[in-house]
Amino acid sequence: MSVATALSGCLDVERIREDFPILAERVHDKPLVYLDSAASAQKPRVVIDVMARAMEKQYANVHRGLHWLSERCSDAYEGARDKVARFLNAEREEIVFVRNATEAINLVSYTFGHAALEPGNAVAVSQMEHHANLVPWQMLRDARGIELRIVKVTECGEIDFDDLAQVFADRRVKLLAITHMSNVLGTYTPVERLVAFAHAHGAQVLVDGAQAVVHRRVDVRALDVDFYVFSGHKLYGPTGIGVLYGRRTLLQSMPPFLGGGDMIGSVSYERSTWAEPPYRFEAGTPAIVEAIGLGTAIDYIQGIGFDAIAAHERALTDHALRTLSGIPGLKIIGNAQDRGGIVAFTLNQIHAHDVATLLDKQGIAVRAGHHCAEPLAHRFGVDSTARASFGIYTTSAEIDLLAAGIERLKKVFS
Amino acid sequence: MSVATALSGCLDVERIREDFPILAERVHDKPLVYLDSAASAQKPRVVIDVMARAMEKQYANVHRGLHWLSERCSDAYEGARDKVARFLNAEREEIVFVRNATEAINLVSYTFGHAALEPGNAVAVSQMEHHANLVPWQMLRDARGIELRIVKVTECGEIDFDDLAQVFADRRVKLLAITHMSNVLGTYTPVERLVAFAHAHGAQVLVDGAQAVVHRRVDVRALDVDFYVFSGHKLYGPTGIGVLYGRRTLLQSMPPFLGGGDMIGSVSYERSTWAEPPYRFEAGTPAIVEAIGLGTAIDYIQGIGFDAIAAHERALTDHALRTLSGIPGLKIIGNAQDRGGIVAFTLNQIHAHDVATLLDKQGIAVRAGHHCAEPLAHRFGVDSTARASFGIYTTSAEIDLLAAGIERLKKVFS
Amino acid sequence: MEDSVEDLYQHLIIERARAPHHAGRLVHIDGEAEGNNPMCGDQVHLMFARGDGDVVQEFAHQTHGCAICIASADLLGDVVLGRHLDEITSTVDAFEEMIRTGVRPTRRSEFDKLAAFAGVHAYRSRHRCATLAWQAARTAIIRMMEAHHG
Amino acid sequence: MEDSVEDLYQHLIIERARAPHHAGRLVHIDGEAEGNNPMCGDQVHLMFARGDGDVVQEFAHQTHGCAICIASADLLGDVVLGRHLDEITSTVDAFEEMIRTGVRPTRRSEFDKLAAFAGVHAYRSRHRCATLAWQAARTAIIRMMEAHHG
Ligand SMILES: Cc1ncc(COP(=O)(O)O)c(C=O)c1O
Ligand SMILES: Cc1ncc(COP(=O)(O)O)c(C=O)c1O
Repeated sequence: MSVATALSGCLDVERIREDFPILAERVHDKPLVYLDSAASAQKPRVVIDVMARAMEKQYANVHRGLHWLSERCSDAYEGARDKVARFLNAEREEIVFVRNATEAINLVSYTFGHAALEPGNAVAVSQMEHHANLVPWQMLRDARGIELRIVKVTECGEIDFDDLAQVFADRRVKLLAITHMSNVLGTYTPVERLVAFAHAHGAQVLVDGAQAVVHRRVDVRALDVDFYVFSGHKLYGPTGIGVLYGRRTLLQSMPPFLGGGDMIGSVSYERSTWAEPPYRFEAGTPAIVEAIGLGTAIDYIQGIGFDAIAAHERALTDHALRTLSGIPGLKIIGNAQDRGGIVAFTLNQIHAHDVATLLDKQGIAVRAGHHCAEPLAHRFGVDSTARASFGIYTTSAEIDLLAAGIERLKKVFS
Repeated sequence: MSVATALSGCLDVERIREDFPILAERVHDKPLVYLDSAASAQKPRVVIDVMARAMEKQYANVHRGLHWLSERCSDAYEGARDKVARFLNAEREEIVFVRNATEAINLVSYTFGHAALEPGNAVAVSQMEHHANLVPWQMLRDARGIELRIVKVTECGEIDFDDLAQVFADRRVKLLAITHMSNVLGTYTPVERLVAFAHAHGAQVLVDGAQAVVHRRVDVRALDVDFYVFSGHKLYGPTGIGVLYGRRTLLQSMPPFLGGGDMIGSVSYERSTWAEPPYRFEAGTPAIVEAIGLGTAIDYIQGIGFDAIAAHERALTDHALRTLSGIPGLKIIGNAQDRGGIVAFTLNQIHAHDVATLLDKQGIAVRAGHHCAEPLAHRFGVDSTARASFGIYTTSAEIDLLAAGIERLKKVFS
Repeated sequence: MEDSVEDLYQHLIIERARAPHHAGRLVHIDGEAEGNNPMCGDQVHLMFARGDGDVVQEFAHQTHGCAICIASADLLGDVVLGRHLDEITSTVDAFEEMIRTGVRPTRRSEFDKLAAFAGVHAYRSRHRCATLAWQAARTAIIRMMEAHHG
Repeated sequence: MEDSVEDLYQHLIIERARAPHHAGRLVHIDGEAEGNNPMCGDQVHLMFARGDGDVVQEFAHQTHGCAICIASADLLGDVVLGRHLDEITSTVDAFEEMIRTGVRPTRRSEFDKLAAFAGVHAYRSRHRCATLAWQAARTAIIRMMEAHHG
C-alpha cells in the first residue's frame, strides 16, 4: 500500500505497479498487459481499501443525519468535494458530484441548455467529440430548436481554427462544448486559446476533460473554462462517480436537473424552492463511498505528481509512436503536435476486432471499434480501429510486447 | 463471511450481525445501536468483498471491450442485471441501472412524462411521498403544463380511497406515482388494489419501492405495476446504484434520457438512433462495481429469505410500538393496519434534533427532521420527528436500549 | 449519561432552553431580524433597542426550535446588552468561527459562557441550530447601522 | 501463439476469411437479406436461389467485416446448399444456441465444421460478429417462404 514517490520528475513505474493488485493477474495464462486505460483505469490498493473501510467503519447516509456515523460519513463525503475543488483550483460550491462525465454533460444540457439557450442560438462541438459530448447536444437541438454546429478537425487531428472562425462568425454560437483530449486521436486541444476565442465571441465553454484530467494538471481558473467535466473511473478512482465543475455564478443561475431529497430548500405540496449549488444538482442519496474513493484517488495521483506523470506519458507515447509506426501495414490515426498516451491504428486487411481478440489471446488488452466516436472514425475513412492507451503503470516493455504481439498476429493472417 | 441461514422462518440475528463489520464498532465509547436503516442500510462483508475483488481481479470497462477483463467484467455486470430481474420477477430487458430511486423517478418523468403526458393530463401522488416522488412531478407540471394532484392520507396514515376516487373521477390522471412503504409512517400501501384501480381508470402506475423492497418480496408481475424503483444502498448494497423496472413495452416506447456512449444504435454528426432498452437508458460508463455489489446484496438477502425477514420485522415492529408507546409524552406518528419497521415519534417539549443528538451520545443512531417528506410532517402538524428504523440485524434488545435512552434524555430536560 | 452530556448539552444550554432569560417582545424596536431553517423548522425573531452611540440597551427574542437554537439565541442576549454594535459584530464572527473550528477564542471574556457551544462543532448538521440567531443578529445590526448613519 | 489461436481462430476460420468460397453475387435471386452491426461496421448481404421444394440451389454473400463475420457467412454457405429451408432454420437456431452456450450440438453433422465457432462464446462482444449472417439468413428464409406459400 505504498504511495509511489516522484523521483526527480520521473516516475518509478515498478513501485507504482505494486500499488495496483490487478496488474499481478494473468490472462490466458500470460501476464496481463493492460493497454486500455483510456476506457477505464485500474484502481490502486489505497482506493479499494478506503472504500472497504468506509463501509466497514463509518458508513451512514450523509447530510442531516445528526448521529455520529452520519456526521463522520458526511465529513468524508464533503472532504472529497474539497479535494476535488483543490485539484481543479475551484471553490467547493462549484463542484457537483455526478455519475460520470456523460451525466455531467447531460446535466448542463438539461439545465443551462434549456434555460440559457433559445431557438436561433447554436451550440458548437468539434468533429472529434466522444458521443457523450455530441448526442446530448443533438437531443437539445431536437428539443429546443437550437442549431448544432460541428467544428472540423484537420487531417492530423487538430482543431481547424479557420473552420472555427466560420462557425462563430454570425455570433449565434452561445456554447462551445469541446474535448480537452481526444479519446481516439490522443490530441490535446488548446483550451486556453479556444476559451479566449469563444468568450470573445460571446459563447460559454464546456470542456470534456474525461481523458485530459488523467494526464495533466487542470486549473479551471487558469483555463478560464465555464464548465469542466470528468469521470472518476478513468482517474484511477471508482465507477459510479464523476464531477461537474461549473463557474459559481453560472451554477447559481441554473435551474435544477433532478428533483428529490437534498436538492431542495423547502417543499410543500404546491411548490418547492431549491438549495444553493452544489446541492441543487445532487438529488437523492449520492454515491457516497465512491466520492470518498475518488478523493483518495486524487490524493494518490497528486502524491505522484503531474510533472512526473506528464513526463512518463510523453516518453511512453514517443516510444509507442516510434515502435508501432515501424510495423509494415500499421497506420496510426492522427498525428497532432500536442498529443498524449492514446494510439489508435489500423492494420492492413486485418479487422480491428480480430486484432484485439488475437492480442487478448496473448494477454494484451486493447480496445477495438469506433471508441464511442463513430462519426470521427468515418471522418478518417475507417469503421473501426484498435486502440492502445497508457496509464501511470504502463511500461515501455509493455509497448514492446504490444508490437511483438502485432507482428505475431499478422503471421496468422499471412 | 458466513451467510446467515433462515431457521424455520425465523432469523438468526446474532449470526447475521456477524456478517456486518460495522456493527462491532463503538460510538462515543458505547456499542453502536444503529436504528437508521431506512436512511441507508449497513453492508455485509460479502458485498464489501465482492466489490474489492472486482477491482483487484477482474476490472475493466464493460461492453464491447473485446478483451478478457472487459468480457469478464461485462459478464459480472450483466449477471447483476439478471439477478435483479429474477429478484423482481421481471425480464432482464426491463431492468435499468440508475444511481438511486431518485434518479429512476426523474428518468421516468423526463422520458415517459414528457413523451406520454400532455397539457390537460394529470399525475397523482399521495400525501405521504418522499420528496423524490413529489418534486420531479412538480418540475414536470411546471415544464409541461400538466396538473399535479395529491391523494390524501387518513389520520392513521393510510391512503384515503374516497379521496383517491375523487382525484381520478374525471379520468384525467394518466399516472399514479405512489410509495409502496412510507419512510415516515411505516405504512405499506395496498399496491395491487391501487394498480387495479388506476388501470381501470386509464392510468399507469409508478411505485416507489425504496423502503418496501427491503422488507417484502416484490413481484412486479403479480403487482402488475408499470414502473418500480428502488435504491441499492437501502437494500444492504452499495451507494451509487439503483434500479428502474419498466414494463417492456413502455420502455420500448420511451425516448432516451441521457445521451452518450452505450445508449445509441448509430451516430452521425447529423443524427443518432437509440439502442433497445435497457441500454437506451444507460448512457456512459455505468456504476459497474456497484451493480456487481448490488447483485451480491440480493444474493445475500435471498439467502436469508423474505419469509424470515418479514417475520423478524413484524416481531420487532410490534415490540417497538408496544415499548415506545408506553413512554409518557412520546407520540408515534401514524398507525396504519399494515405497517413495517419504521417508527417516527415526537417527545413532548423536546425537539427531535435534541432527541437524536442525546441518543447519539448514548451510541444510538436515529434520524430527526422531516425525513425528506416535509409536507407530510406538516400534514400531521409537526415540523420534525425522531425516527427509528430497523434492518435484518436489528435486535429487540436494541429497541429496549432505545426506550431506555429516551427515558434518560427526558431526565436531562426535566 | 451526565458525563457525556457535558461536551454538548452543558447545563447552561439546557437551562436557557428550558427557561430563556430574554424571551419575549420589545415595545420599542430599533432593529430586528428573523432567521429560519426550513430543514428543521427552527425560527428566531430578534429585537433590539439602542441607546446613544450604537450601544444595545434592550434585547428580546422569540425562538421556536431545538434546545441548541433557543439557548444560543438567549446567550446572544447576554452578550449584546450594553455593548457597542461594532463589538457585537466581532463577537458574532468569533462565535461562528468557534462553531466552524471547535476552538474557543482566547482573550474574549464573553466566551466564558459562549464556549458551552464549542462542542456543537462535532455535529456539522447542528451548526445551523447554533448559528441561526447569530446570523440574524448580524442582519439586524447592519440594518441598525444603515438606519442610523445612512 | 499457434496453440492459443486454436480455441478461437481455428485454421478454417482464417482460411475462409482470407479466401471465402461463396463470396460474390447471384444473377437470379429468390431471396436475400442484409445484416449490419453499426457498432463495428460489419455488413453482410446474403443471396439465395431456390430449386423445387424449398431447396437452396445457389448461395452467395458479400461480407465486409472481421474474420469471424466473413468466415461465418461463408460457412453458412456450405451448410445451406442443397438443403431444405426448414432444415436450415433449425441449423440457424442450433448455431445461435451454440454461440450462446459454447456447447457444440450433438448429432448434427453440419457442426463438424461449424463447431469452429464454439470458442466465440467466451467473447460476448463477438457474438454478433458470428451470428450476423445467420440472423440475416433467417430473414431471407422467411421472405422466401412467404413469397412461395403466401
Ligand atoms: C420512500 C422513499 N423514496 C425514495 C427515497 C429516495 O432514495 P434515494 O435517496 O436513494 O434516491 C427514499 C430514501 O430516502 C425513500 O425512503
Ligand atoms: C473524451 C471522453 N469524453 C467522455 C467520455 C465518457 O465518459 P463516461 O463513460 O465515464 O461518462 C469518455 C470515456 O469514454 C471520453 O473518452
